[in-house]
Formats: sequence, structure tokens, C-alpha cells
Amino acid sequence: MNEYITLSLILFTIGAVGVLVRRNAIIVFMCIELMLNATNLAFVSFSRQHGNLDGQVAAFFVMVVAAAEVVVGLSIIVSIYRARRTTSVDDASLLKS
Amino acid sequence: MFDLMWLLIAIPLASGALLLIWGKESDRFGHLIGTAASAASFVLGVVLFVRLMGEDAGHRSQAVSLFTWIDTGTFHVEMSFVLDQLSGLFVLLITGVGTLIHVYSIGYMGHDERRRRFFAYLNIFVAAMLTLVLAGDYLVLFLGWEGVGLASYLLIGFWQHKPSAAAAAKKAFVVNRVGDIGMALAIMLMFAQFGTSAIAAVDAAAPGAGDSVTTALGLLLLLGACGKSAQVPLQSWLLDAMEGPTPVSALIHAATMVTAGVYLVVRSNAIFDASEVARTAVIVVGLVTLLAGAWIGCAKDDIKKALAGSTMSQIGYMMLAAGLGPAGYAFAVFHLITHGFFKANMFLGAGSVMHGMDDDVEMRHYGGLRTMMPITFATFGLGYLAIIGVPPFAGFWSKDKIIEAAFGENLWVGLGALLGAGVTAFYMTRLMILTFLSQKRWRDDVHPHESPRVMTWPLIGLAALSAVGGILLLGDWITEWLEPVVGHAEHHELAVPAIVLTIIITAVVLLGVVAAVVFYRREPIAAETPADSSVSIFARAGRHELYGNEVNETLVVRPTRHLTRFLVWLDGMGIDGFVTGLADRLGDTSQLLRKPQTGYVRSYALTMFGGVAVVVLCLLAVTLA
Amino acid sequence: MITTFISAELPPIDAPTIEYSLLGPLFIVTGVAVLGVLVEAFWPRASRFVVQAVLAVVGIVAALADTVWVYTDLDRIDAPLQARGQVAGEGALTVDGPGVFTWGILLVFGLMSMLLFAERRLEGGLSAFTGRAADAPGSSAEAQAVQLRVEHTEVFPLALFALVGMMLFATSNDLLTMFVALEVLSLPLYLLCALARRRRLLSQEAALKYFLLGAFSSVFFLYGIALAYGYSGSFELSAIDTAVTNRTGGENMLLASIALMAVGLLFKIGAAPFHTWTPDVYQGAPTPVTAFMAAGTKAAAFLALLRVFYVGFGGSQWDWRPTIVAIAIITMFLGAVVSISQTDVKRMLAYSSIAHAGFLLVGFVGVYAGVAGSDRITSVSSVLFYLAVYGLSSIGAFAVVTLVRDSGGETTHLSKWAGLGRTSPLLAGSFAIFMLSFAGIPLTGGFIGKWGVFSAAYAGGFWWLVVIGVMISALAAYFYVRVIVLMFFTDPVGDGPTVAVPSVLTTVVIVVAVVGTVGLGIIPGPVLDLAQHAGAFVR
Amino acid sequence: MILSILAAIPIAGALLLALLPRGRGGHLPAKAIALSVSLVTLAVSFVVLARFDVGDGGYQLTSTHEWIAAFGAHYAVGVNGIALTLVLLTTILAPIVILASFDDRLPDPRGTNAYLAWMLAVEGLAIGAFTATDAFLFYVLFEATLIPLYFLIGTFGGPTTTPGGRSYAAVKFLIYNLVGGLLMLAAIVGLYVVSSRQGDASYLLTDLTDLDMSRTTERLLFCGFMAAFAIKAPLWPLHTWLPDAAAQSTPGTSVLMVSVVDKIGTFGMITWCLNLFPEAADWASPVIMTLAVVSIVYGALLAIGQDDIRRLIAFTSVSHFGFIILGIFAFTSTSMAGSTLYMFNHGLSTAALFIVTGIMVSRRGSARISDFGGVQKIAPILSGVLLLAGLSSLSLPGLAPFVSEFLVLAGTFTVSIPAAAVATLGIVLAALYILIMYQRTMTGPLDPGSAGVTDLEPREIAALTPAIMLIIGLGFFPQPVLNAINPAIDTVVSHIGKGDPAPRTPTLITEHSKDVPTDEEGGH
Repeated sequence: MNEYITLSLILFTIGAVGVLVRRNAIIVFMCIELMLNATNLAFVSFSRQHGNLDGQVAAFFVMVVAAAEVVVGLSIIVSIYRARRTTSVDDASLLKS
Repeated sequence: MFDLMWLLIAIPLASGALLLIWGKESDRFGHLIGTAASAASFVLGVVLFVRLMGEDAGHRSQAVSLFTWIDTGTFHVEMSFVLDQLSGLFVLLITGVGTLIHVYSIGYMGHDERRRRFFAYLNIFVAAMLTLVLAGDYLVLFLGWEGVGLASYLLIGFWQHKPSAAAAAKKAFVVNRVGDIGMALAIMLMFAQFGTSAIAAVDAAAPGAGDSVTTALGLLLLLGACGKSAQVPLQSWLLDAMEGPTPVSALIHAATMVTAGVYLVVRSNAIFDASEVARTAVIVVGLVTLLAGAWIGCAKDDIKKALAGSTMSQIGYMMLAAGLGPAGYAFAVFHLITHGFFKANMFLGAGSVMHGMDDDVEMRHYGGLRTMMPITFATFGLGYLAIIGVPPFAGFWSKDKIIEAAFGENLWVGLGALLGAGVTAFYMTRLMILTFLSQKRWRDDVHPHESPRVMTWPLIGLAALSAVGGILLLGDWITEWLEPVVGHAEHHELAVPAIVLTIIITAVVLLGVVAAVVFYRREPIAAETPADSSVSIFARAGRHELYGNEVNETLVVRPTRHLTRFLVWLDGMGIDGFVTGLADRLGDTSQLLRKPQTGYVRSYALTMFGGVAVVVLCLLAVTLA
Repeated sequence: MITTFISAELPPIDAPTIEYSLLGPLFIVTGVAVLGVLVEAFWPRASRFVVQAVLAVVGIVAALADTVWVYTDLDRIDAPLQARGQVAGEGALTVDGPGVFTWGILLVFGLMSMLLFAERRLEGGLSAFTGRAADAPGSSAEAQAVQLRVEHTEVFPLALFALVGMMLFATSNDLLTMFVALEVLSLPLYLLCALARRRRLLSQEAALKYFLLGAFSSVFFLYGIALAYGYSGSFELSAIDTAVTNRTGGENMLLASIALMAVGLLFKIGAAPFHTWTPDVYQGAPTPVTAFMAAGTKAAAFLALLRVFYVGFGGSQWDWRPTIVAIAIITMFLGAVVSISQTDVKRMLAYSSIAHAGFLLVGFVGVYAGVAGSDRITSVSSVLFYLAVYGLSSIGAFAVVTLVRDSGGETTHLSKWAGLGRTSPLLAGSFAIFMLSFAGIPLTGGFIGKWGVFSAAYAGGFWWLVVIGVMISALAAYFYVRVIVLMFFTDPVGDGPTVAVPSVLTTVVIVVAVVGTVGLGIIPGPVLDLAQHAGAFVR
Repeated sequence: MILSILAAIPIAGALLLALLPRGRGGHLPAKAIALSVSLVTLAVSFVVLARFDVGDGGYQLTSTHEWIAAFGAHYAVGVNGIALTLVLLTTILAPIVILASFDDRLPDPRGTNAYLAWMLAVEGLAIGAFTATDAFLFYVLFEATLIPLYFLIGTFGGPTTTPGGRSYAAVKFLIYNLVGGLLMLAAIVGLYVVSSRQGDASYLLTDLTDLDMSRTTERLLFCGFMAAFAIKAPLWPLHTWLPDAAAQSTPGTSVLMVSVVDKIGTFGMITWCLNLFPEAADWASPVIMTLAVVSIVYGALLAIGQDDIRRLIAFTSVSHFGFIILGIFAFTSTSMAGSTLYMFNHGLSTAALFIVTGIMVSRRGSARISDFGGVQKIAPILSGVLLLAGLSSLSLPGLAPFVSEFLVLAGTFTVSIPAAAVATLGIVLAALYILIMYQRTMTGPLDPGSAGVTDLEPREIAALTPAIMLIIGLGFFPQPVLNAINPAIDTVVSHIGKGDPAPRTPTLITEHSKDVPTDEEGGH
């Protein structure tokens, strides 16, 4: 049982590190998706452990939300790309201090 | 009838206020109003005094309470006045001499455009002084005490355009305030101790209060007295006070105000009787001041300052007498009165001389004025004879009695007093010679002339009083008169009979006179003051008023100034600097804390991630702990 | 025939019971939002903006009215603590006093924000939102869009959806609903942030940052939910509560889940160290959106925070209180101190909102539930009141910001505000009132709010935290009064900003905000009692 | 009811002035309105006086209404002798200040309306603070006075360009007082918690006085209150805001600040600190008395060292507030009555000083003492008034402050001789700072620069006369005021379980000190 949780934790951490190290907005965003899926794994395994379906339902909810996030996120990233011809998150640093 | 005694104060007070408020319209006749007020007060005083004599000895202390001044908690003060044998005499002295000086001032201040205000101040002074002597409560006395201080401040600094005058006025007030600390603390102690400051009540309770309390009270009151009466160590203001117009010097700084300290001691006799230490302190102060004043009087070439020195020393005599206890109180008052006569007389005479000499006070510029201003010379001469104590003039009787009592107390005190008498004769003779006798030394553009009548009449009046003032002693009238107030003076036998002592005293006086004549009659007197280097150490010390100012400067003034400077610095740099410094640190912190806000989203994410870690660890730590 | 056959086979499905009357406000707002989408699709462009605006305003007003009605007949519960309301929607929601109160203030904030959204006088007949977000900034297409006077009228439905999300967030009774609500409230806001008409690069950057960080944080929140589920086997707060009180399952998993959920929520309320997005986003976003976010998100998120930690994790409060105290202190201090060195009004307001999050946390950690029978300030009621006051003042403040303009749009640099009190005393005066309210000076609502949270903390046994709090609010005051110095005691600079004359919409907003701020300071009684009678959470 | 009206009139007047259109040139309507409003207030305050029963030590003319139920806060007002005295001080000074401020040169010439409006606001809020009998209400009004003063200093003060200019002073003033106020807020909150633990929460003074709390709690809350009051009535070392504020304010502002608003601090010490936390007050009194004595001497010495007249007066006030606080914490009815009277007298004399020096400063164009000289010759009335005000400030017998100062000292002496003795040094230092200032400005040869200092105008004389007359009159007849104060003070003293030590050597003559004052109409 714990192996599943461990795995999801590993995935989650990988995603988090990716968010921290990668510059490309798209990839950062994909890392976040990775974290979401790690969470899904956790949900499903807990659901299995407790023997009720709530966790699995939750996983579906998360997927939907993830999809919605993709839409919004990409739209923002694309508009920024239009404006600046770049998707590097480090270039977007006008607002500071 | 005695209920009217408040009018004694009210009349001059009202007139003073009126003159101040009325304004320029009253310039023409203001001085007349002032003089009239003083005169009216004098008349009323005489009437009341006569009435007082009419009463039988038991009822000669008449008290009236006008209204409750202060009443709160346990603190209760009535605005009460007492007219008794002691205050009665003072009322006469103050209003009498005061009126004469008012008259004199009409002439003396004739050319001053602010004469009206001068008379207003004089009136206020008279009112305050009367409050002082009539007060039935120490706090009311303090009211008059400070009142005369204020009047003295205003009058010393009357010619405010002279910086020296303004400075002298301030000095007088401040030094007096030092004495007032004593007064104030004494009154507080009375409250803590007796629950009242009514003089009668304090007198009644003082004997039972215990030695420490009465000693403390006595010393505190003495401190106050020193301030007001220019006794060592608070003497330094009196000579500067001569910056004031001469009538002021005559009235306030010779005849009346400066003697208030003596009055205070006599009035508080119950306290001093109860404390040996306090009495001794009074004697010491009196003796020291007596000699110091005389010394200064010998060295000064400024006629007013010479007289001021002599005033100091004469008040020293009074203090000394007052310190002797019941044996001396009466004589202190007696000398106070006679001194009031002859010293006022001489000051006015000096004023008359200055009036003729274009306000020059340098005696070395005088000389041979007896022909120029005969009346002044004559009257001044009478005063001279009185002060050095030539029989049968007023001063002789009073001073003789004091020295006698001093010997009764202690041989050395007696000798000191005796020496003082000799020195007095010396410097007064010197003054006479320099001013009226010897050869003329004034410049040719100066035209000495006798003063107008309005100024000479008061001189004559005072001269007469100086001459015959001694009659008060006739049949020991004054001692018996004052006995109910100051207690019975048990007469103790001296080693030598009184008459012998009297002869000795007179001899010493003559010795002083001769010495002065020998010293100043032979070689011609320099028209300019010799340089310090050329004169003896004694003269130099005398000229510098025995370095009293220097002592104050080094011991009090300069330290205070430094302390103030330091505190100002501390307040700005230290306290305020600390606060403002905090504000600056805050700004720096702010600048520091905004650094992490780099604008890089990844660094934000990093902070968040770190935050997550920290929070998790904290929670775990809390539970494990 | 066949139907009978089928019905014979299958047992009848019993439909879920939905308390429509209770959830009315939610349905109204949602419905109007959907309607807005339809209008987007079918209504002619010319009059669409007006229609959308009217629609939104009407919808919110209706919802507000319904909220009042719902609030009045919430049924009372007296044990264990006084509370009102009930669990609804098959346990997905809790319609209780605090929740409905929050609905109320959220709707009010929403209404005021809508009025700001609808303001068109300032940009010469156009809204504060870009015409076509798709155009690159400064491109010819953009200029053309301006000429054609095209506008993004979607902003109204978007805002309404965000509003729905907030309302859900404040009343969700199980964590899954809460997560969905979180996303529903966040996603539209991400978009709205990107739609500024002026300074679009900043606007887009703000949106990107908000989006990435928001998604990042919500993932943590989600993982926290997962752990909670793993710990208790359920998403329902009450179930979690029982699990926590019975200490079933692994302690560390519980703590981890608490921590992670805390992170998600603290991010939304902008508490340190999860505040970093706040200044950038507040500055970059279109000012009406900033106002909406500042007031609404904070309120909703705080309710969720209270709900999760009081109802869900109330049993282990001794575990999390110390950490929250630390966070509260850091947040207050950081917000107050950093705002001192800010030069941009919107950033300054952002930092002040951080500081206020800290003060709210002070009230929160008190965890003071009052005693039965006496109407004493509880943590919940104090926080509710504080949220109401803070929201009013900050919307008002941002509304003022929209009016101080020069050729390039709003002039948010503080130096430009010098001498504003001379040139236009009324506007500067109202801004000063908001500042004083933020500083917590008596006779403003801010003071009453501070009093409330401090007393809650004190009653909860944190008197020393109160002392720290007052000291820090002195620091904060130092900044607010400097703003007043700038506006009133400094002489105007040469080319000072022009204060645009707004339409009635913004004017109304500012007036309401001023009246509310001062009124809540002088007679807070009614609102305070309302917050009081909201009672505790229903579990 | 009437008290509410009393406080409401100036507030209403302020609002009216605020709504009044800014006059371009003449502000006659504004001035007329302001002055008449303040005069009406004065009249109403006399009605209050007439309806006040002097013999009664309790609160009178009270009215109580529920205000914020949740906080247990009430709108509760009432006056006892102490409050009444200070209310009268406020209502008397307001017209004087307004009349004196008519021609103040303001940085923004159009600001006269706002200037006068803020002044009226201060008056109204101060009256409210003095009459409040609910801790919360008191706190709110106490803090609210900061706002108008902050604007008065910051908007209408001296030049702002100079470092430490008016805005610096204003911020300093506000932050200093806000820090104290916020500490007090913590204490107020604590008070609520404590009182609500014992039944229903209430901020009413009457309910709070018999609140029993643990020793630590009481001391902590006391410190909270005291912090605010000690900063407000500047107690060393929390005083540094006052000189800057005074130096940067117009005379009118300074008067309102020092003579009226700062009195709320000392008033609060008596009414709130002593009534609510008697034990803690007793516990703290040694420290506070020490600080008070330090303030007396320190303030006086710094006053001597100042060259700016207004800073000088500010430091004299520090010294005088030292006396007031000393008297309060000596806990004898004598000293406390003295302190209360001192508040009144100090208000008058400081007002006179600030106004007359303000006139000098505005005509000379400089506040530096060294820039004056020999003014007496050209402006005799001015110098006369300055001297009289100065003498009252050095508490010359015969002028009002002497009575109060001596009562404070005498009362203190009975409990602590050292404190009284050191404090008595103050009378010498006072003579120094006043007379040096007078000597340098008024005497000596006329300084050419100050040739433009003309004598007082009728308007200024009219403004100053009432203050002067009160200063002199109360010097000889303080009893009416004391009659109003005494019962209230006795109530406080008995509440804190203190009393005057009996004389160590009682005399037969003392029992007449118990009989009733001779003037029956005292206090009316």
C-alpha cells in the first residue's frame, strides 16, 4: 500500500522541483499537471485502502479541474507569447520589489 | 475699627492697579495719586496704632480674617491679618518712610516719562510689604514676601533699557527665589507637622514639636531670611540692586524690604526660642554678614554701593540681635526702625547728590559738596552721626544695646559686633570726607546744585527722625511694648557695667573716625579709582565684594549652565535620537525585506515551497515537543 | 409493457435532496452567470456591455435579497454552541450563519466591483478592460479594436463565476467541494487579471504569475485533501473531525495534511511566506479586478480557513495554533514594514492587505468560541466583521485609485499624489478616511475591527500576541499617516495628476465605502450583532 | 442630555464650517461662525455649571444609552467636579483661542475655514473625552482628538520644507500618541475580557470600579492605560514629541494641544487609572513619582537651554505636567486637588504665554529669543502681558498657579519629603527660564530687527483679558473651583483607600480648618 503513496510523493516532488527549475512556462505548467496526477494516484490508492469510492470520484473531479486549468493557463501563456515572443517565465519580471 | 486694617493694604494696591491700567491720561497726576494713597495708608496706620496703644496690653493683638483663601483636604488657609505691637511698628515705618520717599520721588523722577508707572510699582511694593508684616498666616506672609520680591524686581529693573539694570533685577529675583525654597519648605513642614500654617497656631505648637522639627523649621526660615535680607551666603544681589533708582534703594533696599528677614525671625520667635541650633546659626550669619558688609563698605568708591555694604552690615547687626533670642528681639526691631530712618535718609541724600552731579555715583568725582548742597550735607551729616552711633543720635541707642546683648551672649560675638561698630565709623567717615569734605574733584561741565524742596523736605524729615529716633528706648518703652510678642528679656549681668561698655563702644567708634580722617585727610584723593594692583589685598577683596559673585559663578551658575547644555544635547541626541533612530532602522528593514520581491515567479515559487517545508516541520516539531 | 418490465428489474432511483430555498443565492448567481454567457453568444455587440452590466447588477441584487431572506430563517441550533443553519446539498455544503453572512458581504463586494467594472467615463466611453485580449499590446490590431470600440463584455460573467466560487468556498462542507470551489473562484480571476486596457504587459505578467503560483498552491491544497482523506477516509469535515478527535490513523499524515491545506488557504489570503504573488498581481491587474480580489478572495478564503481548521481540525488545534501564531506575527510585521518603502499606491495597498491578513489571523488563532448564553465577541464574529470593514475600505481605496489619472492612465506612483488634498480635497479626504480605517484610528470601522480580533485573541489566551499586534499596527500607521502627509501637507508637484470626474457608478462606490467605513466606526452595532448572531459553524 | 448638547455644538459648528464654501479674500463669515459657536458652547457650559450640585462628589447630569451591545460599550456621559473643571477650561479657552487666531498667517491662505473647523472639532472631542463615563467611549474620543490636531499641526504649522518641519512634527506627534493609544487599546480589550468573564461585559466606569482581577492582570492593564496617558501628558522620557509639535504649530494649535488635549492624559490618570486599578497605581507610584520629579527638573533645565520661545514654553509644560502627575500619585487629597486645580491654571497661563509669544513671533518673523531685544520700549502692553503670563508660569504667589503648585508640594511633602524637596528646586529654575526669556526679549537696547513688533491690538487684548483676569482672580479666590473639586477628589481618595497623613503635632487651632468655607456661593 505504502508504495503507491511513496510513488505519488515522488511524482509530486518531481513536479514541484520541475516548477522550480524550469523556465519555459509550458513546461512549468506541465509539471503542475504532473503534481495533480500524483495527487490523483494518492486519491485512488487511499480510496482503495478505505474501501470507499470517494477517492476515485475525487480523481475524476481533479481531472476535470485540470482540464479547465489547461484552458485558462494556455490562453494566458499564448497571449503573453503574442506580446513578447517568449514563454520564459523569467522574462516576465517587470513587476518587482 | 481694626476690621479696617485690610484698607492699609487695599488703598495702595488699588492705587497701583489704577495707575497701571489707567494709561497715559493719568501721567500728569499719577504720582500725586500714588503719594496720596501711601499717605492715606500712613494716616490710617497711625490711627490704628493709636487705637492699639489705647487697648490694654492683653488685647493688643487684633486679628481679622477676610476670607478663606485655600481650603482643600486637610489644607486650610485663611486670608488673615494680625495687627499687633510688632506689625504695628512696621506699618508705621513702612507707610511713614514710604510716604516720604514717595514725596521725594516726585522730584527725583520728575524728568522720567515713565514716572506714573514708577509710582504704581512703589504703591504695589507698599501694599505687598504691608501684607508681609500684617500676615496672620505664613502662607499669606509668603504672598507678601514674593510680592515685595516682584516689586523689587520691577523697580531695580525700572530702567530696562540698561542691560545692567535688567540683569541686576533678574539676579535679585532669582537669588531671592533660592531663599524662597527655604520659606516654601518651611511652610510645607508646618503643614505636615502642625496641619496649619497660621502663625498663632504654629507659635502655640512649636514648643511641643521637638527639637529636630524646630531646628529644621528655624534653618529653613533662616534660608529665606538670608535671601530677602541679603545675608551671607545670599548677599550677592544687594549691591547689584543699586542699579535701581535711588528712592528704590532707599525704600526697598535700605529701609524696609531687606529687613523683612529680620522681621521673619522675630515673628517666628517661638520657633527660634525652641531651637538652640537655629539661633546659633542666625547669630553666625548675622555676625559674618555684619563684618563682610562693613568690609565691602570700606572699599567701594560708588556711593550707593558703599551705602549698600553698610546696609548689609547693619542688617547683620539686626540678625545678630534676633539670634540672641528674647534678649535681642526688641533691640533688633529697634535698630531696624532707627536704621530705617537714617539709612533711608542717607540714601535719599546720596540721591540728592547724584541729582546734582548728573547721576554720577563715583565718590572720587565728588568732594567739597557741603557748600554746594548745604541741606543735603546737613541732613546727611545727621544720618552719619546716627549710623556710626554717636550719642545721642538714634543709631547710638540701638547699636549700643545690640552690642551689649551680644557681649551678654558670648565674648567673641560681642567683640565682633564691637569691631563692626569701629569699621562702620571708618567707612562712613570716609564716605563723608570723599563726598562733602575734602577738595572738589568734579569736572567743570558739572554744576552741582541743591535739590528742589520736594526732595529736601523728606530729607529733613528723615534727618529729624534719625536724630531723635532714640526716644523709642525711653524708659525701655520698646522692649515693654514688644514683650507680649517676643517674650520677656531676662536681663543678665555683664562682666563690666553697661556704662563702661558704652564708653568703650564710643571710644572704638571715635577710633574708626580718626583712622578715616588720618587716612583720607592728608594726601589729596585721586579723582580716579586706583588700579586693583596698587591697593592692598583687603581693598581689592572688598571691591570684589569678597568674591561672592565669583564663588556663585563657579559653584552654581557655571555648573548649571554646563548641565543645561549637556541635557539639551542629551535630549536631542539621546532620547529623541533614539526614537528617530528607530524610525530609520525601520526604513532600512523595509528596504531589506523588499529585496526578495525579485519579480521572478520561480523565486516566488521557491519561497512558497520553502514555506511549505517550514510549516510542515513546525507542525511536526510542535507535536513532537 | 417494456417500462413495467424495466421498472420491475431496477429499484427506483431516489433523487438527491437539494434544499433549493437555502441555496437560492448560489443558484441565482450561477444562473445569471450562465445567462451572461448566452448573452455573450447571442446579444448584438452594440448594447451588450450595458446588458451584461445590468444583468450582473440585477442578479447580484436579487441574490443579496435572497441571502437576507435565507439568513432570517436559518433554523437555530443551541447545543453545543449557539449556531444557525444546517448541512445542505447531501453534505456538500453547510448553509450556516457565518457562511450566509459571508455570502452577504461577498455579494456586496461583488456589487460594488460590478459598478467599478461598468465604469466607462474614465477611458472615454470604454471600460477599464482591453478591447481584444488576443491582440498584441501596441499592435495596430489593438488600435483598431479601440476604434471599433470592441470590448470584452465577458468580464461580467467571469466575475459572476468567480463570485459563485467564492460563495461556494465559504460554505463548502466537504473538501472536494472546497477544492472545486477554489478553482471556480480562481480561474476566472486569472483571466480577469490579464485584461487591463493600459499597461497590458504588466497585466499579462500579473495573470501569469497569479496563475502559475495559484495552480502551484492549489496542488498543495489538493494533496493536503488527499492526505486528509487518507487519514479519515472521508471528505466531510465532520467525519474528519471525529477522526481527528479519536486520533485514528497516522499522526504525521494528519499533520502533513493540515500543513498542506494551510498552505493552500494561506496563499489565498496572502499570508507570509505565501504572500509573494500579492503585490505583483494587485499592481498588475486592472484596478477594479484588484478591488474585487482584495475584498472577495480574502473573505471567502478566510471563511474556508476558519471552517477547515475549526470544524475539521478543531480537535488538534494545539498542534497548529503555535505555527499559525508565528505566521500571523510574520505576516503582520512583513506587511506593515515593507509597505513603508513602497512607492506605488496599488503595491502599498497590496502590502497593507497582507498586514491585514496578519491581523485577521490574530483573531483566528484565538479560537475563541464564546460561552453559551452571552453574546460575546467570538473569533468567528470578529473575523467576519473585520472582513466586512476591510473589504469596504479597500474597494473604496481602489476606486479612488482609478480616478487619479494622467495621460497614461492611472498614476499610481505615490510621488504624483503629493498635494492631492489641495487640488481635490473631497477625493483625498475619502482616501484619508480609508487610510485611517486601515490604521485602526477610532471613529472608523477599522478600529472596531481591530478591537474585535484583538479581543478574540485576548480571550483565547494570547494577550501577548495582542500587544505585539498593537505594536505592529503602530508601525503600519506610520505608513498610512505618511500617505496623508503626502496628500495634505505637501505642496502639489508641477504637473500633478488630473482627477477624472467619474460617472455616478464609481461615485456611488466611493460614497458607499466612505459611509460604510465611518458608519461602521460610529455605530457598528447592527453589523456587529449580525455577525454575532451568525453564531458558530454548523458541523 | 445637556452634556451631549455641549459636546455636539462645536462638532456641528465644525461640520458647518467644513461645508462652508472657501472664502477667497475675507473669511469673516467663517470667523464669525466659529467665534459665536464657541461662545454658545461657553454659555451652555455655564448652564451645566448652574445645574451642577457642588456639594456632591459623584457623577451628575449623567445619561447612559446602549451603544455597542457586543462590546458592552455605552454612550454614557456625566461630570464630577474634576471633569466639570476641565470642561470649563475647554469652553473658556476655545473662544480665546479662536479670537486670537483670526489673523494667523496660514500656509494656505484659503484654509481658514478648515483651520477653525478643526479647532472646534478639537473642542467638541475634548469635551466628550472629559465627560465620558464609559471606558470605551472615552478611549474612542481620546484617540479621535489626534486626528484634528494632526491636521492642525501638519497643515497650518510652520514651514514644511525645513527638516523637522511641520509635517515631521505632525507625524511624530501622531505616532507617539498612537503608540500609547494602541497600548491602551490592548488594555481596553483586556478590560473587556476581564469584565465579560464576570457576567456581562460592560465598560461603564461604575461597573469597572468594582471589578476584581488578578494582581498581574491589574498591573498589566494599568501599564497599558498609563502608557497612553504618560505620553499624552508628556512625562519624561516620553516628552520629545511636544517641543517639536509646539514649535511647528500655530499658537492656537499649541494652546489646544497643551492646555486642553494634554490634560486628558492627567485627567485620565485620576479618573481611569486610579479608579480602575487602585492597587496597581499604588504599586507603580514610586516609579511614577520619580519620573515626575525628573520631569520637573529636567523640563525646567531644558527650558533654560532653549532659544526657540515655543520650545521653551513646551519644556516649561513638561515641568508643570511633572508637578501635576506628582500630585496625583502622591495620593493625598491635598495634592490631588492641587493637581486638578493645576490642570486648570496651567491651561490658562500656558494659553496666555503661547498666545502672546505667538503674537511676538508672528510680528518679528522669528521665534528665536536671540532675535529679540528691548521690545518693552515699543510694546509696553505686550511686554506687560508677557511678564504677567511668565510670572504666573513661575507660579508667583497671588497668581493662580501658585495655589495649585503649593497644594501639590504641600500634599506631596506629607508622604515623601525628598520628592517635595527636589520638586521645590523647580521654583528657582522656573524663575530662571522665565526671567531670562523676558530679559533677553523685552529689556536692554531695542534690537533693530524687532523694531516692527507693534503693541497689542484691541482684538488681541480682548482675547487675552479673560485669561489674565482669571489668572489673577484665581490667585486670590481659588476657593470656588476648589469647592467643586474637593468632593470628587475625596471620593477618589477614599476609593483608592488613601488619605492625608494626620499632622504629627496636632494643634488646638487646627480644628477650625474643618468648618465650611466662608463664601457660600463658591463654585457658582
